[in-house]
Amino acid sequence: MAAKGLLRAEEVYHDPTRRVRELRAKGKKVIGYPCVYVPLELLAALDIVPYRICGEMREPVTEADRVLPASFCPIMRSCLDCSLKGRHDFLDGTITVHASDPQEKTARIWQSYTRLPYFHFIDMPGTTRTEALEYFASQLDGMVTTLETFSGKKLSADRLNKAIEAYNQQRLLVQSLFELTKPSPPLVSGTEIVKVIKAVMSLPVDEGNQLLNEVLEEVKARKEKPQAKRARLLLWGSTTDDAAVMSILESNANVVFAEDCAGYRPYRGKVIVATDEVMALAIHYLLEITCARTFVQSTATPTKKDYQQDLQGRYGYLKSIISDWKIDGVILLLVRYCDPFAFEVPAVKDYFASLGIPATYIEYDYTEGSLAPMRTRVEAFLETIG
Amino acid sequence: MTTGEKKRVINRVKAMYPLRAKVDESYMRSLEAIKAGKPTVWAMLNFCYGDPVLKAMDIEVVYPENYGAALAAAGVAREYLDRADAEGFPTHLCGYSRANFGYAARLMELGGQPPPEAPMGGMPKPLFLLSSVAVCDARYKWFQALGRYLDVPVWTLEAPLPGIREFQLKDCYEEMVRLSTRHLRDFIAFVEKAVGRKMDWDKLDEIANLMMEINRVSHEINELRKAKPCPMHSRDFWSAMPPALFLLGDLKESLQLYKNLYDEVAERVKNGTSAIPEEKYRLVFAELPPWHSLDLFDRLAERGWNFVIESFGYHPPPPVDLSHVSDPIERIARYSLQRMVSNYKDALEKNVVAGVDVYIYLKYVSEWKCDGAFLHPLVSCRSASTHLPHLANILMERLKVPSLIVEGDIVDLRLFNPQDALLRAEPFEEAMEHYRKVRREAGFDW
Amino acid sequence: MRWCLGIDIGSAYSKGALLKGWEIAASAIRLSGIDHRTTAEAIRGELLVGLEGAPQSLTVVATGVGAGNVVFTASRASDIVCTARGISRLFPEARTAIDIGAQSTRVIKLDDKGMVTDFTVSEKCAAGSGRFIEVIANVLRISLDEFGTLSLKSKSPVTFSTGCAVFGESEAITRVAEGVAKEDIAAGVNLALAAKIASLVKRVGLEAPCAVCGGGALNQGLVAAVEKELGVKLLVPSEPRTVTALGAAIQACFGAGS
Amino acid sequence: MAEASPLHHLYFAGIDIGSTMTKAVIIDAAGAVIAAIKGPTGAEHRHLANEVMAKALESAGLKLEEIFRIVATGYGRFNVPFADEHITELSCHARGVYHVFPGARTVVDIGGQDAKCLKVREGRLVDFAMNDKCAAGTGRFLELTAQSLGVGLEGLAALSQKATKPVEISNMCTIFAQQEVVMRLSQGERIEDIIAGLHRALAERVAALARRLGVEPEVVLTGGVAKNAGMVQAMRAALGCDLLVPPEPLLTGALGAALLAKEHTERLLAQGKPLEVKARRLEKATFYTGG
Ligand SMILES: Nc1ncnc2c1ncn2[C@@H]1O[C@H](COP(=O)(O)OP(=O)(O)O)[C@@H](O)[C@H]1O
Ligand SMILES: Nc1ncnc2c1ncn2[C@@H]1O[C@H](COP(=O)(O)OP(=O)(O)O)[C@@H](O)[C@H]1O
Ligand code: SF4
Ligand code: SF4
Ligand code: SF4
Repeated sequence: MAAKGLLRAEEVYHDPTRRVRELRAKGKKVIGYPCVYVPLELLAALDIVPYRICGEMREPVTEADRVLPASFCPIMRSCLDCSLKGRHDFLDGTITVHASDPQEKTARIWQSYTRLPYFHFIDMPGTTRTEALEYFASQLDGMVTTLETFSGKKLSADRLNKAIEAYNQQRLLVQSLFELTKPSPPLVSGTEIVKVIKAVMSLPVDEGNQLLNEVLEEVKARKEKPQAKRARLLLWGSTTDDAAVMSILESNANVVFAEDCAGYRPYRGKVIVATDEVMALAIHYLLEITCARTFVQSTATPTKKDYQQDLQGRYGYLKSIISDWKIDGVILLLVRYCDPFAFEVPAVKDYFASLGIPATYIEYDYTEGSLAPMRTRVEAFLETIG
Repeated sequence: MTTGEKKRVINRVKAMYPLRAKVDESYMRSLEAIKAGKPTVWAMLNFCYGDPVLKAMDIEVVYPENYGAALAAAGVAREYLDRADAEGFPTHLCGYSRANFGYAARLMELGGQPPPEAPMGGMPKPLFLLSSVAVCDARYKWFQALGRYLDVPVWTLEAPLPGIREFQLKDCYEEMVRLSTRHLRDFIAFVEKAVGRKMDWDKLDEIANLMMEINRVSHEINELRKAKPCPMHSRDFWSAMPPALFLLGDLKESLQLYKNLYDEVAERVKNGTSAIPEEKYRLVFAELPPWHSLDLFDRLAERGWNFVIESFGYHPPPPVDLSHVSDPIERIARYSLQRMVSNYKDALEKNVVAGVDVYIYLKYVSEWKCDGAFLHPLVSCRSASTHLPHLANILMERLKVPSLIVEGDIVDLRLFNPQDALLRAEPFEEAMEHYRKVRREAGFDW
Repeated sequence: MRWCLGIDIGSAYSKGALLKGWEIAASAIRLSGIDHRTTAEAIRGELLVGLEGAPQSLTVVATGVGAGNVVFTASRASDIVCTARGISRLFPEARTAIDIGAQSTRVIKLDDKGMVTDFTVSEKCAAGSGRFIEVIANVLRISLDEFGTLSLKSKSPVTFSTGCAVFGESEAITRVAEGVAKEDIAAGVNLALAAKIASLVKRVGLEAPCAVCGGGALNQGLVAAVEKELGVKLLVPSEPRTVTALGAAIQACFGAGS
Repeated sequence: MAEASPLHHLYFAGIDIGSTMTKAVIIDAAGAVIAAIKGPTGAEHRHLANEVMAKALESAGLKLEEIFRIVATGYGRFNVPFADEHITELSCHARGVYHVFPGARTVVDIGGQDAKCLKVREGRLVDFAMNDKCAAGTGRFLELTAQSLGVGLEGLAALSQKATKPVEISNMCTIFAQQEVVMRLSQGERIEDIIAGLHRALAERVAALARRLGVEPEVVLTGGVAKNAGMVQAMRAALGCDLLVPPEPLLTGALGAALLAKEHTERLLAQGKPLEVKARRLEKATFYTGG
C-alpha cells in the first residue's frame, strides 16, 4: 500500500472492492448495505466489515429489467443489476432498510434472486415519535440477533462502545474535511470529496479514519489548491457518489457542501450513549439523518400548522451552512423516480427562497448520457445567478 | 378508441347494486355534513386502522386518493396536474398526488371554497390530514407536502412492515402491536383535541366489532368465488368493496347488504351459475383496475375469461378471533396488522421472501385455480407496479401460470389501450392452454 | 390444390406469403406507405401474378398493425400467434422466437406445434426496436444492408449511454464528429439494442433453440451481439421479414383466424 | 451607427451550434446585424463551425481579425476552438429575444433536441425549465413525423392549417407517434387533422413545461420550430395567450451570443481595460472531452 491520502482515495474510488476482497480472503466477513440508515457500529462491533453498495452509472442495466419495472429509482436498479451480474459475490450478505420504497422493494427482490448467506431487512418507522423510536430500536435488536447467529459472536457492550467511538471519530473527520471547503478558494474540491467519501465507505472504519487523517494533512499542506470559480454551491439531494457528476457541477463553480447520502448527511452529529447503546444508535440514526424518509412537522396548535415554522423545523439546519460556507446558490439534484425527496422539492426551494438563495432543481436518469444536459442546466443556472 | 359495441356480457350479482349505491349516497351525505359545518378530514386509505377512530368520533372523511381518480375520470385532472407542475412538483410523482396539489392550490386560492368545476362538489378544507406509511412513500410525503397550501396538521399513521424472515424473530409481532396500539392511543388524543370532544369508547368498541364482522362476511364471499364456474366477477368485487374498505355510512346496514350479497353468491354456487356465459379461463387481476375501460372485461368475458379474484390491496384482512382482546384499540391494531401478518408464516413456508403482495397472488392463483394473471402496472404509481415483474416470474416458476402484462396509468387514462389488450388475448389463450397441459403433467390439480 | 395467403401489414413494411398446400410458393415485401388498402392489394397482386392458372380456392388471413385494411378478407389473426406459427414451420425445434421489427421487439416462446406459451413486447420506447438502427444508419449515411457487416468489423465499439433512440442519434452525431470510426458506432448501437433485447428475452426466460426474425434479423451484427448476450446461437431464416406473413398463411391453411 | 463609440470599428460574432442547425451572426458596434448564416449541423458539425463562420465573414465582407470577440453557444459550443467564450443557449436566446422584443418576459425555445422555457427580465435569464430526457416534446418529434407522412417540414404548417378537427395523438414517443400516425391514416383520418393533432400534442407538452415557470406576457416563441406557423397557432391555443415570433427565430441564439460578446467588450472598455484582438485561426475543432 504505497499510495497515501488523496492518491489512495483515488485508488480505492476506482477499485472500491479490492480492499474488502483482500480482507475477506483473510477470513473477515463483509456485509454490504445500500443505505446510510444501517448502524455500522453494530457490524464493526462484531468484527464484520461493512461495505457501501453503490450503483454503477456507466454500466447499462440489463439484468434488473427482468425483475423491476423501468420507472423505478435508477440507483437502486443499478445496485440490483450489479448484484444480479455477480458483482457483489465478495459479500457475505446484505443489510437493507425500509428507507424509501425503492430501498424496500429492491431489498425484497434482492433477497429473492441472490443467494448470499446472510440477509437482514430493518423496518423503519415513518415518524420520529417515541413509540416509533422504540420500535426502531427493537428492529435493531432483531438485526443484532441475526448478526450474532451469523457471525457466531456475541455483541459486547465494550466492543460496541469502541465501535461507536471509532465511527464518531469518522464523523468528526468528515466534518473537518468539510471545514476545509469554507475558505475561498476551498482547500479541497467537491469532486475530491466525493472520491474520499466513497473510498471511506468502502473500507473498514479504522482504515477509513486513517485515510481521512492523511487526506486532511495533505490537503492543508498542499500548494496546488482548487481554484475559486464563478460561484459557491450547495448540493442538496439523495446520493451523488459519482465523481463525474460532481465534476460537471464543478466545471464552473465550487461545490463546497454536499448535503446528500454520499456527502455530509451520514456524518452529521455523533452518537451519544446515555445508558443503552442500541437505543443511542436508534436515536442517532432516526433523528440525525436528514433524509426525506422521516416525517417531521411543526404544529402551531393542535389544529393549525404554520408553514414557515414547518420549513424552519425541517430545513433549519441548512441556514448556518448557507452562511458559514458562503453559499451563492443551491443545486437540488435528484435521480428520476426518487419520490421521497421529490416531494420535498417545492418546500425546500421555498425555504432557500426565504433565505434569499437561488436554487435550481435538476433531475437526471443516472446514465452517462444525462451528463451533457446536466452541464447545460448547471451553466444556465450559474448564468441566472450572475 | 372503443372496444366495440357496449354489450354487457358479465352476469352481475344483483345484491351488489345497493352496495355500489352507498358510494354515491356517502358523497351526498358528506356534502350535506360539510354544508352543515361538520369537521371534515382528508384521509388516505388506511386499512382498518384509523377509520374506526374517525367514525367513532363522528368525523366526515374524504379520500384524496379516490378523489384523484374521480378527477381523472371526470376529465378535469389535466388542469390540476398542470398547476402542480407549475408549483414545481416533479412530474414523475404519483398522478393522484399531483392532481391533489393542483386542487389544494386552487382551493386555497378561492379562500378554502371548493372550486366550482370540481366534480361531486369537491373536497372542503380539512380539519387535519390523516396519512399512512402503508403501501407507498407517496401516501405520507404527499400530505406533508400539502403543508404548502393547507395550514392544518398531518397525522401520519405508522404501518410496520418487517421482512418475512425477520418477522419470525422473537418479539417482532408484539413490538408491532405495541407500536400500533400506543400510536393509535396518541392519535385518539390528537383527534380529541382537534375536534374538542371526547372519544365514546363504547361506540368505538361497537364499530370495531362491526368492522370486523363486515370484513368477515366480505372475506367469506370471496371464498365462495373459488367455485367452478366462478359465480362472481372481479367487476362485482370492485363495485361492492367501498363500504367495507372505507367504512361508508351506517355499518349495520352495510353488514346486512354484505350478508345479502353472500346469500346470492351462495345461491349461484349451489345452482352452478357462472358470472360469464362460458368460463373457459379463470384469471386473477393485479392491481388497480383500468377504471375508465372496464368494458374491456365484457369483451374478455365474450372470449370466456372469468376474473375470479383480484387486487390484494382492496381485500379485507382475513377473520381472526380477537374476542379475548378487551381493549378496542388493541383489537383494532391487531386486526389491522392481520392484513399483512396473517400471511407471513405461510409466505415463509412457501419461501416467498419478497413480501405479502407477492405471496398473496401465489395463494390466489393456487386456491382460486387461475389459468392466468392479468397484470396492470401503472406508469405513475410505483407501488402497484414494482412487484409485478417478479410476481410474473414466480407464478411461472412455482405454479406454471403465465401472466399477461398490459401497462396503463391512473391519471393519464390514454396510456391504457384496451385494443392492445384485446390483441394480446389470442396469443395469451394459447399460453394458458399450454400451461394447463404443463401443470397437469407436473401434477397440479388445475 | 389449396392456396393460402398471409398478409402482414407492418408499420414500416408489409409482407405477404403464399402457401401452395404446405409448400411456400412465394413471398413479397413492400413499403407499407400510407394507404394500407392499396398496399395489401398490391401484395396480393404481386404474389398471384404469373401463377400458372389462378388458384381455385384462396384463403387469406391478415395480421399486423394494419390488418384491418386488408379488405379482401375478414379473417384476422394476432401477429404474435402468426410469428410463432411461421417460426415453427421453418424451425420446428425452436422454443423461443425473437421478432425485431421497426416499432417493437417481441419475444415469443412456443411449443413443438408452434403454439404460443409465453410472450412479451418491448416497452413503448423506440430505443428497444429496429428503428434505433435506422436512425443511426441515417446518421452514419450507410444503408441498412451495410449496417450489420460494417459493425462486425469493429474492434472497440462505442458505449451508448442514452436510453432514447432520438438522443442516441445526437450521441452518434457527436461520435462521428469526434472522428470515431463508423463501424465502432454501428457496433455500439447493435450492442445497446442487443442488451435491451436480451433483457426482454430474460423476462420470459430463454429456452433454446432460439430463432430470430423480423427486419432486425437481417442485421448480422445485431444477431451476433444478441447471440453473445444470450450465449446461444440463433436460428436465422433466409427471409426473416416474411415469417409473420407465413404464419398468417398457415393460420389460413388451418382455417383459423376470426 | 454609433459614430462616437470607441468601439465603432469593431465587430462581434455569435455562433450557435444546435443539434440540427448551425447558425452564425455578425453584428457591428451598434448591434446591427451585418451577416446571418445558417447551415445544417450534420455529423461533422465541428468542421462546419469554421465553414459557417467563413461564410458569415464572406457575407459581411470581413476578415476574421476584424471580429473582436466571438461567443459560441448551443449544444456543440465546446467545439468552436476560435471562440472566446462559451455561454449556454438559454442565456443567448434570452438576450437575442430581448433585442427583438424588449418586453419579453417568457421565452419558449423549441429546438431540434430539446424544448426550453425561459423566464427573462431585461434580457437576463432568471429561471428556466428544460425538457431533454426524451425526444417527445422537441422539434425532432415534428421532423420525424413529417418524414413518415412524407410531407416535409414546410408542408406541416400549411397542412395543419387546413385541419377541421385535430386528431388525438396518444403516443408521445417520437418514434411510436409515427406508428400512430400511420394507424390514424389507415383509419381514414385526414392528414391535415393528424398533423394538427401532432402539433397540439407537442404544444401541450411544451406548454406544461412553460407553466412550470409561470407564463407571463410578453411571451415569445423562438427556435427552429417557431418557423412552423401551425405550431405557433397550436402553442397559442395551448398557452391561452398571444405569442410573438421573431422574424428569424432560428437566429436568436446566435444573435444573443453576438450581443453578449459586444456587451462584454463594452464592460472591458468601461473598466478601462485595453482592447486587443485575440489571435485566432478558423481551425477545425479539437475534440470535446466533456471536461
Ligand atoms: N436490409 C436490412 N439490413 C439490416 N436491417 C434491416 C434491413 N431491412 C430492415 N432492417 C431492420 O428491420 C427493421 C424493420 O423490421 P420489420 O420487421 O420490417 O418491421 P415492421 O414489421 O414493424 O414493419 C428496421 O427498423 C431495421 O432495423
Ligand atoms: N423551415 C422550417 N419550418 C418548420 N420547422 C422548421 C424549419 N426549419 C427548422 N424547423 C424545426 O426546427 C428544429 C431545429 O431548430 P433549432 O432551433 O435550429 O434547433 P437546434 O438548435 O437544436 O439545432 C427542427 O427540429 C425542425 O423541427
Ligand atoms: S432515496 Fe431516492 S435515490 Fe435513494 S434509494 Fe430512495 S428513491 Fe433512490
Ligand atoms: S399507491 Fe400508487 S396511486 Fe396510491 S398514493 Fe401510492 S403511488 Fe399514488
Ligand atoms: S426516450 Fe426517445 S425513443 Fe424512448 S419514448 Fe422517448 S422519444 Fe421515444
